Amino acid sequence: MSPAFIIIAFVTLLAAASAMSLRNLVHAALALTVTFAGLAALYLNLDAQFVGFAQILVYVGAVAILIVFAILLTRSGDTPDQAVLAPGWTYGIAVSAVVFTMLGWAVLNSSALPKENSSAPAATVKNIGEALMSKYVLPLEIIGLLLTAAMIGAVIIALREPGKTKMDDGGLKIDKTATPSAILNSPSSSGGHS
Amino acid sequence: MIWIVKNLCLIPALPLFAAGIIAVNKQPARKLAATLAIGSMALGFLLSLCAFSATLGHHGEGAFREVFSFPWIQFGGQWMDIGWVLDPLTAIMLVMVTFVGMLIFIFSVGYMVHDKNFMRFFCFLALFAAGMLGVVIANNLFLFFVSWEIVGLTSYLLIGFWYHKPSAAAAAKKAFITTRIGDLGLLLGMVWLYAQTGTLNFYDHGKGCLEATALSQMLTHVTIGGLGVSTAIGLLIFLGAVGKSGQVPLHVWLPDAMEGPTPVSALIHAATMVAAGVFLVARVYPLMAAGAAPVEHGAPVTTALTVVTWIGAITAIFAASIAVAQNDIKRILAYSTVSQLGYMMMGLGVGGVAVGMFHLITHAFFKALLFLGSGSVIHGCHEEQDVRKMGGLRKYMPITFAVYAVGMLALAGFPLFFSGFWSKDEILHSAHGWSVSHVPFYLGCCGALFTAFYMTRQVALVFFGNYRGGKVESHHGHDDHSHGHSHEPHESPAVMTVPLIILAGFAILLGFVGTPAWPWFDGYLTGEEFKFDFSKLTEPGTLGLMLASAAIVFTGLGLGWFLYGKRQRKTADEKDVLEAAQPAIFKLLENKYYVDEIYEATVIRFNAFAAWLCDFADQWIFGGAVLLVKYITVGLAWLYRLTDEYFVNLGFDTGCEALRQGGGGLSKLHAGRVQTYLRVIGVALVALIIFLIWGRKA
Amino acid sequence: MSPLQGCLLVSALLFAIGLAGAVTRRHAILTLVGIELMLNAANLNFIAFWRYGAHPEALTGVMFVIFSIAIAAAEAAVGLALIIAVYRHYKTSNLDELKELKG
Amino acid sequence: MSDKIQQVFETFKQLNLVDKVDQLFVMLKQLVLAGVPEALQPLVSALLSVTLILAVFPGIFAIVTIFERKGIGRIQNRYGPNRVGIPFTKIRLCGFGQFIPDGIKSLTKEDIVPRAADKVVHFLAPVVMLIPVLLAYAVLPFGRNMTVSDFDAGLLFFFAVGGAVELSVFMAGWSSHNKYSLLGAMRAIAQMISYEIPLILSAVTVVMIVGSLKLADIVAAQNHYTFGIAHWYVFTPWGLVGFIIFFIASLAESNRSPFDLPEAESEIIAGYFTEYSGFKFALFFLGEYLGMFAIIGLGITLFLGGWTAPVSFLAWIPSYVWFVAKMLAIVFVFIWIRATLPRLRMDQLMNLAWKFMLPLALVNIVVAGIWHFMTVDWQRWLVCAAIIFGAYLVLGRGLMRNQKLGKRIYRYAE
Repeated sequence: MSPAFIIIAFVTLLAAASAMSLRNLVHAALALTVTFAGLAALYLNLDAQFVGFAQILVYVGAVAILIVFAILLTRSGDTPDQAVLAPGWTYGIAVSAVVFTMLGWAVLNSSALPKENSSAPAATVKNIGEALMSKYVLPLEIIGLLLTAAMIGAVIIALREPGKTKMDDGGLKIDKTATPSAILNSPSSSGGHS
Repeated sequence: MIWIVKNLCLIPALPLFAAGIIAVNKQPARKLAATLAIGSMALGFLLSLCAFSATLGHHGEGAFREVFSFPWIQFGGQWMDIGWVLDPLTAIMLVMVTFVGMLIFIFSVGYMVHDKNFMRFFCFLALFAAGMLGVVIANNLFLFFVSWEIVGLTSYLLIGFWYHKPSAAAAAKKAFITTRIGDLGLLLGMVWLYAQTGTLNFYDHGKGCLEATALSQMLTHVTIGGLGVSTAIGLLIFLGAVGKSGQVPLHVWLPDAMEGPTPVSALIHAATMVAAGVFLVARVYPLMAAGAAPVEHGAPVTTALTVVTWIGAITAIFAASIAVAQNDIKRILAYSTVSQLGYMMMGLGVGGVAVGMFHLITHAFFKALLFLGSGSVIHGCHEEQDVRKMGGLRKYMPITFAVYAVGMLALAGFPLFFSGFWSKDEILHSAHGWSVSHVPFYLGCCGALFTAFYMTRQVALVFFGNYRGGKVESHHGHDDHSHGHSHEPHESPAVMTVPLIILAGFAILLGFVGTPAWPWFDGYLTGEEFKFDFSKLTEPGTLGLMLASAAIVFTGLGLGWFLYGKRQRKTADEKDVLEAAQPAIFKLLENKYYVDEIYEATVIRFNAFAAWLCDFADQWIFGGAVLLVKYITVGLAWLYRLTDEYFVNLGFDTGCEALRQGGGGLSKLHAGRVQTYLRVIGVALVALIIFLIWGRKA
Repeated sequence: MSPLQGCLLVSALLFAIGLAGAVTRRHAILTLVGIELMLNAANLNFIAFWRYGAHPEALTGVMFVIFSIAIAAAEAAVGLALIIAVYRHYKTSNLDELKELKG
Repeated sequence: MSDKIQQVFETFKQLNLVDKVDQLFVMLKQLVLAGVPEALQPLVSALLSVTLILAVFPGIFAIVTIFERKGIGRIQNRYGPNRVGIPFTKIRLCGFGQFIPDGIKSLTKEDIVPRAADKVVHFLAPVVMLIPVLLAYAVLPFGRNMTVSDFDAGLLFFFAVGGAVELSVFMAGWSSHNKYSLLGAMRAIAQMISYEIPLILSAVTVVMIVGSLKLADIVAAQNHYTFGIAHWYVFTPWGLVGFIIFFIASLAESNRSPFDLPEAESEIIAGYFTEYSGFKFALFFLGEYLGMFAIIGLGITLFLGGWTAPVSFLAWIPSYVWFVAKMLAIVFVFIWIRATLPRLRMDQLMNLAWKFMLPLALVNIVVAGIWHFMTVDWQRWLVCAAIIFGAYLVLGRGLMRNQKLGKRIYRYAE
C-alpha cells in the first residue's frame, strides 16, 4: 500500500464517482477519461507497463473519443433540464451498495487469497509478444476477427438509414436544380423585410 | 355420299358461331351482330338450297335418305352415335327455317332498332336458329333432344326478353314450365326407346329405331293396358310434341308467349319452333304408324295416330273459337296458330306426313307474314296491340295492309289462289276419308269457319273504319319534339316491309306445289311417282269438298264482314257485337274457356298442396327425425363436454392458468428497462457471492 | 490490509460505482460507461491477481486484460453505434423512454 | 557521496574526445545525481531532464516560428519579420528577435473567456493539450544515452499519450460553445484518428524488423555502416514507403498544411482555438509545435537513424547535434510544404487516409515481413520494390477513380 497507490486509487475512484454522477454528459465523459488514465496509472503501479499503455491508447485515445462523439451525435452535450436519474434509482443505489458490501466483506475475510508475491514479475514487451505469438495465438486471431466484425457491424449499424438524403462528397453540394433566381425567390431567403 | 350430307352440320353451326361471336363481343357492335346473324342465316339458306337440290329428282325410286353418324360418347360398353340425316323432310324444313328465319332477322333489324339490347336479341335469335336447325337435321333422338332443349331455352329467353315487364317474365316462366311437362314425356319416351331398341338413331342402314327391324321388335312387346310398346313410346314422344306445339291441354303458354318481341313471336311461336312438335311427329311417323293394318287407300290407322288426330281436331276448333273473342292482335294470331297446329296434327293423324307437313310449310310462311305484319302494325301504332284501338290503318299503312290481307286470306283459306286453301283442303280431304270417325272432319270444317270469321273480324277492326287510337293525339304537342315521328300511325321502313312482301309472295305461290292436280309435295316427301293431272281437281269427291270448304270460308268471311266490316265500331270502348248478342258465350270465349283458371284451381292448387305437404313432411316428419338425431347428438356432446371439462381438463386448465399467471408475473420483470435487468443481475451477483462464501465454509 | 486486498477493494468500489451509474442514470451512454467501468474493475482484479499471484511468469492476467481491452473496445464501438442508431430512430437516448422490447 | 562523484569523473576521463563532447550532458546529469541522496535521485533525475526539455524545445519553437515566418515570406517573395533586434541598439539580427515581443505580447494579452463557455473545461483544454505532448518527449532518444525514461514499451507510450491530444482538442472545441470551434474540433479529431492508423502501422514495420518497442534499441539497430553509409531504414523499400507514410501522417497529426482543415482560416476562423486568447492561445500554439517536434523526432528515430550520422566519417559530430539538425531539416520541409501546397478538401483527406495510406501501410507490413525472411539481398530488394510499386499503382489508380470532376456549382449563402 504505497502512498502513490493510495493517491492514484483515490483520484481514480473520485473520477469514477464524478463520471457517474455529473449532470453534464461531456463532463462525465471527461471524468471517465480521468478514471481510465488513473486505472492506467494503477496498472503501471502494478508493474504492468504494457497493459497500462494499452489502456491509455485504447481507452483514453479511442473509447473516450468515441463516447464524446456519441454524446455529440445524440445531441446530449448540453446539461439536461429534466431528471438525469432513471425511475427506481434508489433500488439501484441499494443494490450497488449491497454488492460493494458483499464484495468488500468477501475480500477482507476471504481465506482463498493467494500468498502474496512481492517481487515484481517480468512482463516485458518481448515476453508478452512471445506469449501472444505462441500460447495465445488462437485467441489473438479470434480477437482480430472479432474486432473486424465489430468494426463492420458498428459501421453498418451507425450508417444512415436508407432513404434519407446522402451527403455529397466533402460538403461540396452540387445542386443542379437550384438556379440563382429560384433561390432568390424562395420564401426562406425573402425574410429581409422584417 | 354427297358432300352436303357430310357437312350438313354446317347449317346449324353457322348461326351457333354467329351467336358465340356476338356473345363475346362488346355491347354496342349492332351492325356486326346483325350482319353476323343475317349472314349466317343467308349462308345457311344457300347450303339448305344445296341440300334441297340434292334431294330433288328422286321421284319414283323411294325417298332420298342419306345419314351421317359418328360415335360421340361411350355408355358402358356401347358407343352413343350422333349424326344427321338428309331426306326430303329435313331438306324442306331446312329451306323453310333458314328462309323464313332470314326474312325475320332482316325484319328484326328494323323492328328492334330502338332497343338497347339489340346485341343480346340477335345473339339469342342466332342461337335459336342453331337449335332449330339442329332439331331439323338430327338423325338421333339424343341430338334432337339437345337441340330441342336449346330451342326451348332460347324460347324462354326471348319471351322474357323484356324481363323488366313482369308479364313477360311470368310468360317466359309459364312457357318454360309448361313445355317441360311435355319434354318429360319426350325424355321418358326416349329412354324407353333406347331401352327397347338399344339405339336412338332414326335411320342407320337398317339398324335405326325407325326402321323395320326395330319396329317389328317393338311391336311384339305389350305393356300396360294392352298398349303396344311402340304405341306407348309414340304417345310419350307425342306428349313432347303437344307441349312444344301448344296442343290441348298444354296450349296455355303459347298465347302468353306473345309477350316477347313480335319477330320472336313470328319466328318461334308461329313459323318454326311450335312447328317442331309437328315435325317431331312427322319424324317419328314410322313409329306412330307401326303395326297399322294395311289400307289400300289413305293413311294408316293406329292408336297413336288416332290420339294425334283427336288432339289435333279438338285443338283446332277449341283455339279457333277462343280467337273469335280476343282483342289483342297478337293473341288472336296466337290462338290462330294453336288452331292451325291442331290442323297440322290432325293432318298428320289422318293423312300422313305429307298432308301435315304441307300445311306446316304453308302455314309457316303466311303465319310469319301475319305476325310480321302485326309487328309492323304495332310498330306503326307505337306499340299498341289492342285491335279496338286501331282501325282505318289501310290509309296509313298501305303496304302492310296489302300483305296482311294476303296473309289473312291465306290463313282463312280463300279458294284457289292462296296456299292456305290448298293445304287445309288437303287436311279436310284426308279427314273426310278417315276410316275411324267423321267427327274430326266436322270439327275441322267448323274450325275453318271460325278461322275465316275471326280473321275477317281482325282485319276489319284493324284496317277499316277510322283510327280509334285518338286519345294519344291530345298529347301530340308534348312528345313531338322528343320523338322523331308523330303519333299518327305510319308505314314501316323498307327493312320491315320488304320481307313482308317476299313472304306474301310465298304465301300465295306455295299453295300450288300441293294441289290435288299436281301433288308435287306429296311425291317429293314420299318419293312416289306423280304426274300433273288436272282432272283430279274435278273428281267428284275432291271438287265437292273444295266447294264445301270454299262455301264455309265465304260464309265466315261474309259473316265477319257483315258483323264488323259494314258497321264499324266508333270508339275503342264500345261493346263487341258478339258480346252484345251473346254475352255469356263471348265471355267464356274471351276467357279462353277458363282453362287457365281451371288449371289454377286444379293443377296449381294440387301442386301447391303437394308442395305444402312436402314442406310439412320436411319440416315435421323428416325435420323431426333430424331434430331428434340432433338432440341426441347435442346431449351426447354435453355429456362429453362435462366429462372433458370437469374430469379430464380440470387439472390441465388449472395448470395452464397457473402457467399463464406465472408468465404474466414474469413478463412484469421483463419491462423493457435495461436497468431493471442490471439490478436483478446485481442482486444475483450478491446471491452468488453469498453462495460461494457459504459453500466454501461448509 | 495487504496490497492485493487494497487493489481488490478499489476494484470492488469501482465496480459498485459502475453498477450504480449503470442502474441509476437515464442516459444510455452513461449506462454503457458504467458497464465499461465494471469491466475495468474486473481488469484491475486480473492485474492485481497477476501481480501478487503465484505464477506471474505465466502472464495469464496480463493476457486476459489485453484481450479484455480489445473486446471492450469492440463492445464500446458497437454499443455506441447502437445508441446512435437508436437515437436516430426514436429521437431519444433515454433508457426509460425506450421500452419497445417490453415483455 | 564524493567517491561517487569521483567515479563519474573517472568514467568521463576514460572517454575519447568525441565521446566526451557527445556524452557531456549525460555526464553532467550523473554528476548532479551523484551529489543528491539516494531517495531523491529519481525525482532529481526527472526534474533535470524535464528542465532541459522545457528549456530546449520551447527555444527551438521560438526560433522555428521566426524561421517559418521568414521562410514563408521568402517563398512568397516578401520579407517577413525583419525589424526586431536587440533593444536600444541598432543591431537588428535580421528580425530574429521577433519571437521575444511575440511571446511577451501573447503572455500579457487579456484572457477572454466567452460567457457561454464551459469555464472549467475551457481552462483545462490547453493544459491537457500540453501535458501529453511533453510526456511524449520522455521516450525520445535525443542523443546517445540521452533518453529521459527509456521504457520497454516506449513506442507504445508515445502513441498512447499522443492519443490524449485529441481529447484536449475536443475539450477546447466543445467548451467554447462556438460552432466554428466545434466544427474545427470535430474535423481535427476525425483527421487525427484517421491518420493515427497509418502512422502506427508504418511504425509497426520498424518494430517488426527491430523486434523491440524500445526506441533506443531501434536507433541502435540502425547505427552501423556499410561502405560508410548508415543502415537507416529509410534506405530500404519498406522503410522508404513507411517513412513517406509516416511523414504524411505526421503532417496530418500536427494539423499542418495541406492538412490544416481543423484550423482553416478561410473556413472556420481558427478551428478549435477560435475562442482562445492570450496565454491559453500561446499554450495551444506551443503545444502544437512541440507535438510537431515530437512526432518528427519519432520519425527520425524510426526511419532516419535517430541521432546517428548518415555517413561514418561524420560520426564525430555529437549525436544530439545530429538529432536537432535532422529535426530542423524536416521542420524546414514542413514549412516548405506549407508554403507550397493548397489545402485538401475533407473527403479528399479521408479518402487519402482510408483508401490509400491504410492499405499501403498494410501492404508495407507484409513487405517488411518478406524483407525479414528473405536472405538474398538483391532478391528481396527486387521483390519488395515490385510489390510496393504494384500496390502503389493499384491504390493510386483506385484513388483517382470515382472522382466526380465536374463543374462546380456554388450554392448561395442563405
